[in-house]
Amino acid sequence: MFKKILIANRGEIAVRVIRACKELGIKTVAVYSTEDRESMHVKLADEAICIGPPEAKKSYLNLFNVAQAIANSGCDAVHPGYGFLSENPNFVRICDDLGVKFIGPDAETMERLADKAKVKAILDENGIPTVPGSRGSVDDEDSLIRVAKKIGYPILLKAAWGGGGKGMRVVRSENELIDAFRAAKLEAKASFGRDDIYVEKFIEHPRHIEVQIIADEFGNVVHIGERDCTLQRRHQKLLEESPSPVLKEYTRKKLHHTAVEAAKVLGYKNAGTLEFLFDGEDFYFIEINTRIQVEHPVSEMCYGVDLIKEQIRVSAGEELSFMQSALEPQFHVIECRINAEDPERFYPSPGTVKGLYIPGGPGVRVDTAVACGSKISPYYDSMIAKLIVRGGSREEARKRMLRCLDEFVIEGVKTTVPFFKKILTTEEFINNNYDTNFIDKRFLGRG
Amino acid sequence: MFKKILIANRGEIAVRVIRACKELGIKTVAVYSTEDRESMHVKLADEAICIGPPEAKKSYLNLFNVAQAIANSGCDAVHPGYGFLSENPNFVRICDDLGVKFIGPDAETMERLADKAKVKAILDENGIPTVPGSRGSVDDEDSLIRVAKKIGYPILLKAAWGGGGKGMRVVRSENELIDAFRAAKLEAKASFGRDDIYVEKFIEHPRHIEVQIIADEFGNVVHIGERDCTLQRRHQKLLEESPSPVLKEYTRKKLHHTAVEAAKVLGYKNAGTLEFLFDGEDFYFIEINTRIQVEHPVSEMCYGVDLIKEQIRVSAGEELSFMQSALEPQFHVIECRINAEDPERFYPSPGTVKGLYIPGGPGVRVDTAVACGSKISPYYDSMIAKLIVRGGSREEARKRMLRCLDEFVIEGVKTTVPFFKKILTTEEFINNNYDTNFIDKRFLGRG
Amino acid sequence: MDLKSLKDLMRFVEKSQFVEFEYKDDEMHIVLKKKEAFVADSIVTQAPQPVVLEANVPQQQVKETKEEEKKEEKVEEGLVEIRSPMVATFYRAPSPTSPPYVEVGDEVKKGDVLCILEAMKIMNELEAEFPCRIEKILVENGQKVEYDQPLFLVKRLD
Amino acid sequence: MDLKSLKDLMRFVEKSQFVEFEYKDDEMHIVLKKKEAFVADSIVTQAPQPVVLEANVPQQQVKETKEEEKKEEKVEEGLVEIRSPMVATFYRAPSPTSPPYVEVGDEVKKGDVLCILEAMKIMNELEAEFPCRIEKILVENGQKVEYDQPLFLVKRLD
Repeated sequence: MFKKILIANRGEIAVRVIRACKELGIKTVAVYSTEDRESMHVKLADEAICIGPPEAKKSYLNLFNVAQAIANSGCDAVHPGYGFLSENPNFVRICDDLGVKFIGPDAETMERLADKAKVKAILDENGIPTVPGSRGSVDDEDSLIRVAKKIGYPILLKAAWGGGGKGMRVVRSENELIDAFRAAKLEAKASFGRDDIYVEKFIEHPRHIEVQIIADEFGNVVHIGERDCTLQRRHQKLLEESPSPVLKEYTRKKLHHTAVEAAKVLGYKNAGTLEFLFDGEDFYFIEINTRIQVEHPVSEMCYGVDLIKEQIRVSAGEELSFMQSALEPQFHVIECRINAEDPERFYPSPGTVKGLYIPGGPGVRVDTAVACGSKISPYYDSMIAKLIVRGGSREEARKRMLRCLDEFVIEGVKTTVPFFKKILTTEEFINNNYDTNFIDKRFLGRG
Repeated sequence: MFKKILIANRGEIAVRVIRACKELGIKTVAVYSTEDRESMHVKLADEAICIGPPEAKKSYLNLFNVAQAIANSGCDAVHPGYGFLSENPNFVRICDDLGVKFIGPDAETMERLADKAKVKAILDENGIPTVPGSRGSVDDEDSLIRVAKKIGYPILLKAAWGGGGKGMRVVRSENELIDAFRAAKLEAKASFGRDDIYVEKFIEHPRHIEVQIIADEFGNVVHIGERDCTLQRRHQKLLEESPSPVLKEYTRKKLHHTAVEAAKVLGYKNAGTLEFLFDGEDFYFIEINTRIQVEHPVSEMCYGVDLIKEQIRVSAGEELSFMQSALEPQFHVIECRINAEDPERFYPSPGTVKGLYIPGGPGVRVDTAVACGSKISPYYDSMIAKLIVRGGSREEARKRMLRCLDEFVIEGVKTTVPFFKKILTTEEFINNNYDTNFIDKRFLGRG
Repeated sequence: MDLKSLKDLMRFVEKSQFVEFEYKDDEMHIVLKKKEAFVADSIVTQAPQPVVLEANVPQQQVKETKEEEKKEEKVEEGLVEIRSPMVATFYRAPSPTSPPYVEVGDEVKKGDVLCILEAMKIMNELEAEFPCRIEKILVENGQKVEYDQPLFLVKRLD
Repeated sequence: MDLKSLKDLMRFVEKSQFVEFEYKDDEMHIVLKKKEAFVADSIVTQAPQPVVLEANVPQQQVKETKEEEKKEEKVEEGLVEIRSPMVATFYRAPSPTSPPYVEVGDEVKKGDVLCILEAMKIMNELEAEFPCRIEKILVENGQKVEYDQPLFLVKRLD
């Protein structure tokens, strides 16, 4: 097992990884920008190294400084968390060069799976259902027109190297097509540095359902069930739950099986997530995320496992500590991402947390790096806490979540707590009668 | 189901009950002393009624004011929590008179089971193993000498109507006997108003193990496993865990069966706890507690149930929502009672909580009524939080507890957090090699 | 005002204990502040006249009243609140057909009955602990009241 | 009021204990405040001399330095810290056998090399951004340093 792990991240995920390390008896090294001197992850780690000024580009994304911090710290492994350098194959290679284990897939796998169009093509060939679309990215406008016609409108243009809704366009007819293609290319280039675009059939009313998997070095691949992340605002996940309330048992089993098969086809190792769209009848693979995700606690609480510890064990060369047959969902679990935002207009609301009461009691988990007096910085992501609850049924979990949202007091910054109270009491949420467009349509007036 | 429940208590247990009510969609009424105006239970409840000045006798124990608050509130049920009026049969009768359901056993049962000597005698007759001792209380000194000789020294004198170590004396030889008897009688009279004393064989190195049961009005009685509460300081529980790490599977099953049998013999309804001593070979019934207990979350987390909700449902006349066969321990769970005390000398340490960081993350539950800025009053119990963790094994739970104790920040008052760090790293705790005298001997220098 | 006069004034103020002095003419507006007036926002302790804010009610209630509560209340000088010593229902008269014990403006002697507090079917007469004039009746007839709830605002007459 | 009178008044106020003086004519509005009038609001701003506490280091570092950090540091007047612009290993000399670039007491010109910062096997020479005298070397030869860590305490000579 590792002796010392450097966590190349900040905020709640850095705290989460430090907790897992402490429980495994592994020393921890935090890295931080000058903005984060007083942050919780710095306080909780055994050591801390300042890696740059507040701007993420000059600190948490600064390969040079993070690498030297790894060298200086004497750590034997690095946990990247999510975001920042977590999906950067160059960072994985640097870790390799430094003789330090990167906790995640190897550089080759990460790089290979970053090309979403290619991954789709490979899985398609192996009988994994994917959304109908182009084989790989489309280079010229003539082929685009041909491919779009063959798939049938509406279609979706997507950045092959992208994510988070950037470089994405819905096209409903051929006369919108070329303009949308050019705009998507520009946006993809600006956001991800590469402008490859591929085409997919646009599913009008999809549920977004993903499967958590974890694989060791011995060829064992298990799934830890699915998470339903349909509740999104402008392609950003807001609320996740498990099990998905819309899957029939037969479809659920087939989905799990498909995800494990896909992970095997792709030769994936460590924790990863396979994302699918579900149109009410069938599911279609869309992409694989080669890192731990924000919403991993949903699966942890539902199945009673510790994914971060398991990631660390698997990276240290151990076999998975559980078999598929031992994993059964024990509860219904819901997670809300609490952001420091104006709940009406969703502007970030940085500031200092003056009053704080964090909900507790039975079946409640809160992952946060925020304490009374913490500064919420404008430099980083506005998510300040993940509130996760379990219940014996979805309805019990929903009521517990409402109870917790009522209890939650965060003074000094505006948060999305009131917004979640509204969502959780809508008839659509209660009856599972919504798709990924629900929030945008209902609360933002967007088609 | 009830429409509105009045919680005749304060602090974390009042918050705990309010949480359960909110999740069941039941309105809540808090009662509070003038000292508790700003308390969490007052803030979280739908309504709140002031019932007197700070002294508990004039407020939380003031039958007259609590009763009138029940009448004024228009509630249809009362939850007594633990302590205060929770074991007072007169309070139950008052609730009956007011046409309001008392959430707990009926007055007759409560009164009958309060006579510990008599309960022991009844169970003894029904084949339930009890600690060898007198049949009921001993009235005169001549019978006492005779009984003591028959049982064999060392013996234990206990107050029939008592609890919490008051009116209790260990006697090692006949020449100490009469002095100890008179002292115990005086103490019992002062503490409980009645001076009946009974005699038990004194077990030198006992483990204190109790079984949680819950029974509905239809004759269903189930146990929710055992809790090992061996770690005590001067007969006050400090740390509880489940499953007990010293029971073999066969003994554990027998203990559970015995507890359910005893509850049936005693005609018990609602949630209750049967306490046993375990001498390494056999277990002996000592008493039954006719209320929810401080440490109930240990069983909740271990078995994935909600005891407070179940109590409420059963009181409302519903059948138990789970069967015995559905209840299996899923985790190893440990609870630490965090007191506002000087950790060296155990004096209460009232004050204002200035800084607060409550541990979180996977497998952690915190029950507390304390927030940043809360006042810890000298008028009431010094317990300010219950920290409960689960793990896949006892060792994982122990390490997680240590991780949480490291994270826990409470500024402004002294707490027992550092004391628990010491206990949890002793060789005795790690190897389960201790009895109920461990803390007193090891940390307080008491024989 | 000429310079000499102004200096004279300033010398006068300098030697004084005032740390702030404000003066407006025509309208005659004077403000004088000693340094104590600025110590750490202690509005409560620096109140020029210690107004009796506590309720003066039967039993041991006064000493139970907490500092924090005093701040919340805005009771005029010389007026005190009479608070409920129990959880109860408040009645202004001994029976629905009787006239109220007291009305606003009434002056009552020590020992006069002010109202009935009904609790657990027992009618408790609340008596005045001191002579006073009723300035305001703060609760409605038949209203449920909690412990420490203000019932009357009165002016002490002793 | 003529200039002479105004100067006179200013001198007068300067010598006095008043820390604030306000005067309006026609309507006659005067405000006089001693320093005690400001206690509680502003302990920090009442520091007698604003000491330059910021480190003056290469690149864009000065503007990154945060208010909170300034308070923590106790740097003498006129002295500034030169901080590390990267995570690195600190070397005083280009090789183990070479003499150190600088010693305490040395005066260096703008552009003179102060030390080597080795990061990812690249030797980075840290140059002085301004002429200064080395007052203290704050880290050991071969020591690992983090971003923003003070390396030298120097006296500016410009």
